[in-house]
Amino acid sequence: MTDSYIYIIIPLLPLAALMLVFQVNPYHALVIRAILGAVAALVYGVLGAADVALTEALVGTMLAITLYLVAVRSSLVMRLGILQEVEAEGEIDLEELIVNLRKILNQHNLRLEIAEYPNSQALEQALMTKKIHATCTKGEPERDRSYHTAIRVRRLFEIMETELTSPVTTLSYVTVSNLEDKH
Amino acid sequence: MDQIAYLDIILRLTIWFLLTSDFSLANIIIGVSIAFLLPRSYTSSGALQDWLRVLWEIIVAIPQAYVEALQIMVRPHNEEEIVRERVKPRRTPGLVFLDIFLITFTPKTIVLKYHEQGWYEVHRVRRRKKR
Amino acid sequence: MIEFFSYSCIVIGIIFWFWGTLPLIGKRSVLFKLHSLSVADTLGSMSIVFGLLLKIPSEWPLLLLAIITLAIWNTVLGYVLAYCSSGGGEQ
Amino acid sequence: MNFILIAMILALLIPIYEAWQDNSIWQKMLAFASIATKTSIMILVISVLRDDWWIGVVAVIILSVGNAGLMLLAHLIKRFNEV
Repeated sequence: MTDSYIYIIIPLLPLAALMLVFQVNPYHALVIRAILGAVAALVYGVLGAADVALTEALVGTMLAITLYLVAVRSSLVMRLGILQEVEAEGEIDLEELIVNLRKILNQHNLRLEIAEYPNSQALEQALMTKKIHATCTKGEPERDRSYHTAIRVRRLFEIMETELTSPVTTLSYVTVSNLEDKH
Repeated sequence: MDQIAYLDIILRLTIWFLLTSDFSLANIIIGVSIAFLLPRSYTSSGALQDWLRVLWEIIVAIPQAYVEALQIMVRPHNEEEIVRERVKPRRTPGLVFLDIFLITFTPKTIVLKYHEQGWYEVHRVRRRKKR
Repeated sequence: MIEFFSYSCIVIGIIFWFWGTLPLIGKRSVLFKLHSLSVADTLGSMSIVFGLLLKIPSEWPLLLLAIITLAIWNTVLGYVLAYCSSGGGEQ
Repeated sequence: MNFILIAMILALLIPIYEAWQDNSIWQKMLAFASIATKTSIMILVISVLRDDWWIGVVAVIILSVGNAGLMLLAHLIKRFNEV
């Protein structure tokens, strides 16, 4: 068991692990995780643990990656609620706002999902029961900005406050009490 | 139909015996029963001659692939292009798969997409034209 | 004699590996890299396994299965990668 | 034979470096495809060196499973990029 190549193969495992830890983009990190699984299977195989290597290959590079991918995909999302009538009017302002939001969210590896609601009560209800993260409604006519965006997630609000420069909308942060959260 | 089913079962038995390399009676019984129990697809299959010809082409493709690899290595092919090729008529899905396999197996060409209307989109590398 | 053949097969395979893997670092398109990878990973690995087969014939069933697996899966993988990377847009 | 293995490890380092430095997800997938094949071939070579049948069986299974997982991953990434 004192073959010299073992000493070269084993450092590959911490090397791949470090690459994984310093990866920022979650999707890229997933691919690196798969690489880590392949390298780990190699190390286990070299050390003579055939069963562990097989398990690592099956679970580490196939099952875990697929599950992680679905989880990352469905959790890194911002759900924005709008009213159906606003959507139906198809205003340029709103489209521009959504394009802006998409761009900012993409930089943070998030997606934007639009949810439509029939009236403003349903929209408010959805925000309060945490079905959506933010609402976008028509603002009051006396203000010069035509839309109002309310966000209930602190971190999202901070990001938008610093990066969203669209003149179309005003921003506000709403606190949602946990009492109405019926899980 | 029947002959293709035989080929299918023979393929499964071959993989089983190569994997276990054990010719005891128990192992043979297990292998045969697994080969019959695994689900089979009942889609239409092409004529036996077509299959045999494709199998022969696969055997020929291996040395051809090495020759092409050497050609790419000796003289660099830097030009890329996408061409379309016509699928031969009366191909069943299995035969289309084998055709794609053959084209992709050789290093110079890769099938990008298979159109239902009977076209392959083939990506290939070639040498720069002398002008 | 057979010893010499097996070693030359393995060395050819390793040369293929290096030749096909080095273009990965450059800035070519995904499809071009896929061509050189098919040289390295399919043909090079097949050559290495064939060299091993000549060297130690007692494990022939396993090595033969490895060659078949390598040929089929790597080729299909090349097709799938080419299809996915060209169809899905390259964000 | 040790020399051959060390050359293989050097060849394995190239796609690892590529996966680390390139920012496109498809280039990373290519690097992963290369690493998956190379590691399983290395396991196979080691099993032949040590004359260990079971490690060889595992290497062949890893060879096919790793590629299958890769295809699944490629399809999922493509699907997710589209929407």
